[in-house]
Amino acid sequence: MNNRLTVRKIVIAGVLGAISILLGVTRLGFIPVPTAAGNATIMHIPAVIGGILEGWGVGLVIGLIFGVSSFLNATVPLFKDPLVAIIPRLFIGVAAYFTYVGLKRFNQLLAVGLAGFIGSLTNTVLVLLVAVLRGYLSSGVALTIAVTNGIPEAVVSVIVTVAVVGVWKRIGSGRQTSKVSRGVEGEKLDHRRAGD
Amino acid sequence: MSASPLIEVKDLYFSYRTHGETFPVLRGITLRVNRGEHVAVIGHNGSGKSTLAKHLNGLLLPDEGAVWVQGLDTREKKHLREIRRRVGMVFQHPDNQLVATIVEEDVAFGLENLSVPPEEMADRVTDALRAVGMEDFRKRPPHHLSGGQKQRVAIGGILAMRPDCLVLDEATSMLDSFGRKEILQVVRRLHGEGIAVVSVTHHMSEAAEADRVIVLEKGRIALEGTPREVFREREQLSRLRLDVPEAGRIASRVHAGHPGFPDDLYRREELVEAVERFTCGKVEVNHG
Amino acid sequence: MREPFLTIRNLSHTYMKGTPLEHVALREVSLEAGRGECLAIIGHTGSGKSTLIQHLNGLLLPQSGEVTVDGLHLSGPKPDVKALRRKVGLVFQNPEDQIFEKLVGDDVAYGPFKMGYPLQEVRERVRWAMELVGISFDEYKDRPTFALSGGQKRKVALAGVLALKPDLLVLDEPTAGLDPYSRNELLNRIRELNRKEKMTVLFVTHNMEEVATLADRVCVMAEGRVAAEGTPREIFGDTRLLAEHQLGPPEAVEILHALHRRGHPVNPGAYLTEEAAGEILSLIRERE
Amino acid sequence: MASAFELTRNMTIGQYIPTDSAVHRFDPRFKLVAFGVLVLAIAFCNTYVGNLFALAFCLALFPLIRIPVGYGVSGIKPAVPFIIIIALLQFFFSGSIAPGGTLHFEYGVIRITGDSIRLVIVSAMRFVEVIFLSSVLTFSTSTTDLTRGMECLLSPLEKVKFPVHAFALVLTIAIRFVPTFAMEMEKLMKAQASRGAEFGSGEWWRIIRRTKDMFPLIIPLFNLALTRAEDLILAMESRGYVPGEERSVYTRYRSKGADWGLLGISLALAAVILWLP
Repeated sequence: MNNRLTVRKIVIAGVLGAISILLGVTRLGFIPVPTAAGNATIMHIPAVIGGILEGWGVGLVIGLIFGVSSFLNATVPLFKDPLVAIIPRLFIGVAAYFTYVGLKRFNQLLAVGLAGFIGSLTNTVLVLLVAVLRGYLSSGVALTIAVTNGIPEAVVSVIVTVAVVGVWKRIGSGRQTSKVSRGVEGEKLDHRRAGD
Repeated sequence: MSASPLIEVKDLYFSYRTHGETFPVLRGITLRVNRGEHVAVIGHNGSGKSTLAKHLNGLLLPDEGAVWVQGLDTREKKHLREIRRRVGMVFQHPDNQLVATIVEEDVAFGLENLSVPPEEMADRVTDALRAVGMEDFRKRPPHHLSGGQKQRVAIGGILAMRPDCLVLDEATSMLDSFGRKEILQVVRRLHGEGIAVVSVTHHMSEAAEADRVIVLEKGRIALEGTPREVFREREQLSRLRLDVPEAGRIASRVHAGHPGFPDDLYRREELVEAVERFTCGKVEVNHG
Repeated sequence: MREPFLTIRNLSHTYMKGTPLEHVALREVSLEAGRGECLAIIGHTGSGKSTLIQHLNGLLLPQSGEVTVDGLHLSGPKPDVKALRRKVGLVFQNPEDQIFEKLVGDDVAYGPFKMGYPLQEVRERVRWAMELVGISFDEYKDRPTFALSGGQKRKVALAGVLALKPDLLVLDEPTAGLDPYSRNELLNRIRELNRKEKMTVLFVTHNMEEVATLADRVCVMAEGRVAAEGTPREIFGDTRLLAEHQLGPPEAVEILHALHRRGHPVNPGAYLTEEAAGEILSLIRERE
Repeated sequence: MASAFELTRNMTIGQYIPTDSAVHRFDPRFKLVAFGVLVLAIAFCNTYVGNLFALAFCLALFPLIRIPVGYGVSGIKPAVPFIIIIALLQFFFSGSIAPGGTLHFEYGVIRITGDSIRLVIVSAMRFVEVIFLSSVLTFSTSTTDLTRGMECLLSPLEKVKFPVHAFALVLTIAIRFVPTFAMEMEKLMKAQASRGAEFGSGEWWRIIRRTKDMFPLIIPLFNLALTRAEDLILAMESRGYVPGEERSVYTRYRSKGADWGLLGISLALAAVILWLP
């Protein structure tokens, strides 16, 4: 992927940035799974997806939008500190991009999944790191949050990233027959490989 | 009219490529659009009409053949901005073509791209908004507007660039009948002021208002001529899964019951006039 | 006396009550629909149509007034929304946007699975629904959804709602944005659902051609009120009503209205092509 | 439950309230700089007096932008539980970070020192101050002005090949599409609910299952956004946009004396905050 500025990059960064803001200002950005916070956020996923689809620059800009909007909308005091809210978020999409590019020649889907995982962990780890450096949290608390919050969130991120990018890039995966086809006997199933 | 055409398309071939497969879409299109002319392009889904429209201002470039806008070849990158200024395009989805967060900024977007000096921009934005009847909405955000109003803003953004030709790529298909009327009125007026219009449409009544109709089928021109010449070919049209305007259907039924009545009327006004002629004419005879 | 299938009495709804952004969407609306009827609701954006239909599926609950669907009252303190959603299928505008499964069969099966039916039952429902909208179950169930055309996607989305086997089907702008061919096909399918499967159909539309082909009865809404109600013939025949609410009637009606304005004694409510032609013929013959 | 779907109407992106106060009319570039200066000063202020002073003038800003203080203060309501939780965490566990001052209490990892108590109070105050400040900024400046203002401020970076304009355009597009996507999202939620969807049900420990429950919303939302992006790309190209090329700018800001005054005052305030004992 070359790093020339294109209209496509600008627009994709814009619409994914919009989703990131939207997820932040509504409660849709949270999936109720067990974490220390009571739910996992998916607000960083647009940055991951932007990084995978259009490169690290786009990932970085979406991360910036996510950071600024989480700074402006923060109800958690931690994120009312611009250093905590913004700086770590810049690296989400960048990390996702390099993970994806590094692994995509082995297996597209694996690369996308791991990009989702690494992108999400980048968010957790860097936010907590800056929070500790800025003196909001002790390292013990940070480590606990990293494990209890970061891991489930990264799992959620993998699932969502794979689903969205899989559909968009038409990377074939999993079942090629629908659930209603199962157990249907004597029927020839029409297998049409998705994508490649 | 026979002088240099506004747009000239010659032997245009184009294929889409996705996932290693090639789908030919346009296969040898040759046409001209003259200054101030209104051309309608019709054809069912997949006939290639939108793809053709996107060639007219260099959004897509021909695989073979060429497209010239007033002599400028769309394949030459240095001409692209000038070509796009001369040939403006309005798309189908009203929501997906406005860029800015307030109406006036959106209208100015194209001017900014042309590096128009700021002092001049304000006037051109005002003029364009007035031309599409949206001056009262100048400071509004786009999501407060109806579909028809958004399309008018989109047209305004193009008018501000002072184009020679307006390409409408199914610009009314997402609108309700009211919104459609708004747009058609604006377009009719612009055409009256000398701007050429190319409208890609599903609405046969819109096509009936054009100077010339081009029917596409599988990437080739299947029929071309005045609305009357084209809509007369009923069998071929129905084979292409295309309709005749309702006015035309009514006229032919009247013709069937009363052979003296013309069966090749396609505009509402034409039909109404003809009925007037038939009834009033007789009235005069009766009195005389 | 037989109870009507759907009864709405004095229904009012205000958005964001008690805030500066308060907005009254429905004012004392009363409406009835008999079992097996096809009712069209027309009116402008902001006339309250979509607020009204959301009450039919429990997405909004009555703030005041009553809604009863097939004996199920929705005005009580704890209405059975789940039971209601089995009775009423709601198809939103551009329903193809809501498709999310990779394979057609899975997407259509989503609703029935959520309702907790066993696999066998789900499969039968999916087959039934897909065949109803004209998409072969065997051929399409394992196709990827992204490979479908716009018209097919809309049918799949419709099948996804039909698979719940609703007694009442509510559609918001069912054919908006479709090409004429897909539009006609979809309208025919909906008509079959209504006539053959005896499904009660209620649809919101801006498109008067749609009203003309489908509806038994029309309800015109304006500013949150029911402004008029009647058969399509009565509504289209009312020149003043159409002008007042800026409803663009079918082209045939517009032609007849134009003749009517010029003093010809035609019935402007004759909205079918043959009827309109008949009106004109008798006009011409009368003068002979 | 009915109101669960009313997304668009409750959404606050850009909380601009056009009361047309003097602050509203300041040049957005200067407002942004003043905001930045003050936020930074607050972020580095560790004293009680400094923070009390900052809190006082933040509150005083609300009458200045003609918005009732009560309304402005209500903005921190949703944050209160978090402030308390964080304060408690810091109270018990931050002794190791701020070991200075008298040691009041120690038991295992729990260590309460004079400094840690100050840290708790000061960071809660800082938080409240920044909330007030950003409310004042967003109440008095439209998102369009904010974006344009930022673009102007960053424009010197064009010289080092940083694509400032493209960045501003990304922001504009993002802001432009938030309400559109919110409406689409509302429609999606309703449509899927009609098909029997329930979001976030099932056993709490089944992460995969609960995530997949959100698919009917998330996947169409991303698809919609990416599909719309394709259209928008064409529309922008067709209007002659070429990234990185010379363009002119429609909205121009001209600084007035008052704007420089604003900057001066905020610098003075920042100095006071930092130098107070």
